[in-house]
Amino acid sequence: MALAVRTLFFAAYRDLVRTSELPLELADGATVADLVAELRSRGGPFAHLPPDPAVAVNRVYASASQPLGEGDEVALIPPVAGG
Amino acid sequence: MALAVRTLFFAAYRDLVRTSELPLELADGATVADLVAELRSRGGPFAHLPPDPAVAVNRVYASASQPLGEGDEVALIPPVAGG
Amino acid sequence: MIRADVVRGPIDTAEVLAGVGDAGDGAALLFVGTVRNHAGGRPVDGITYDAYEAMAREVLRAIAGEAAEILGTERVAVVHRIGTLKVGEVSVAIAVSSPHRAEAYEASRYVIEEIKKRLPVWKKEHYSSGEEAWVGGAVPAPVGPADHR
Amino acid sequence: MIRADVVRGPIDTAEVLAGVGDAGDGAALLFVGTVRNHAGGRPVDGITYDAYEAMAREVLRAIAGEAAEILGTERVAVVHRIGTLKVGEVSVAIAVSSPHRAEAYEASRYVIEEIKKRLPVWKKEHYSSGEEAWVGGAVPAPVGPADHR
Repeated sequence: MALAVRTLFFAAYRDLVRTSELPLELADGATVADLVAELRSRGGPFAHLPPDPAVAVNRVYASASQPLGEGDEVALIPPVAGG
Repeated sequence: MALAVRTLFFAAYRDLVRTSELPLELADGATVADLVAELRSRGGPFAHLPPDPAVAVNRVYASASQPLGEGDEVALIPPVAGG
Repeated sequence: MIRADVVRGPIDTAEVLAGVGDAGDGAALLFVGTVRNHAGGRPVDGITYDAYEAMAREVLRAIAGEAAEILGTERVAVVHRIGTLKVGEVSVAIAVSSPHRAEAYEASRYVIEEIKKRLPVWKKEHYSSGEEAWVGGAVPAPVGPADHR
Repeated sequence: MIRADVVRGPIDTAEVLAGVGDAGDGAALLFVGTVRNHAGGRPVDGITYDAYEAMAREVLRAIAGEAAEILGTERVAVVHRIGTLKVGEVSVAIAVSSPHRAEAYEASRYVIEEIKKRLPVWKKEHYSSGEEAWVGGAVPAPVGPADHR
């Protein structure tokens, strides 16, 4: 079984990987940490993503161990600087 | 020797004694406490002034023991409620 | 640049705030005190503020100066209105501007707390019942401004 | 009555403040964040704010709701601007209104501190030298809004 998710990139991460969105297929039961590992394993600029970035799943901050679901919107969140 | 001062009344104190200003002659060396005692001894509404009100001498808050000088502007200050 | 005023007409809060602005700062804070429609459970129509005006100006200037020390900038403006105000009208506006928001909050709060403690201003509440009364407040301590810090 | 907006155009701070007003309150507080003309010792011409817009709206709404609990009233408005801003332009406005000034100060401060901690917004500084860089900030913790209290 496979799991399709949308991965979103913002600010410094978007500039790094040169895209704002990437569809990914992950193994069933994959977690946030698995997604990050999968991204980094693509090599090139993706290898420069941090190993434990802040991540939001469906617009809520998630821990690395959170399991992903079909169709989830997974955003890699660089250090924030609003205000 | 005598000492001439101006005494000012505001808000509830002015309503009480029915004047906003009163010239007073005090003995040389008189203090803030002496002035208050003198006022209260006049009787009538003046007797209802508190025995230890906040007092400003020349627009600066003063202690009861502060000596007064010729021409001082002495204000009896009811509890303040600005803002 | 420090502004400390006692005025008899309406206060333009936007103008008070604009007066402290500076392109080198990043944080500005405006406190606005207004006349409430109730006090101690009683409906209120308005308030008359009385003041020992000459002294109030001096005390307000001292408070603003002390706030500027907290703030680390001279960008402090405080305006207190006296006279008769209706419900919802602005009685006091305090604006501060600083590169540092922590100091902005601290300085702004300092000004309103010191006003309540030592500004020689009094208020008479006009109740909807037709009655009116002077409101009891704080008893100022017999010390110079510097000792208030 | 709680307002939480992410906008692309200029923020009218007076309008944000007016929106929270209430005749039953006595204290209103407006925080205004503006673009500074310097950062880390370097002259700055402007800032571009980027955002994860859908999430930013939700987080801002959550923060405003938490502030309303501190405040004890629903009279909270917070507006954050995104896009490219020049020096002196308003990036964020926070207005609160309460019968109690202590709560007003606490709630206002809460909103700006939480924005800095967890609002998914980023800024790229445009230096007068022509260079530009994303500004590093806070790493949001993986917890729900309720745990932020």
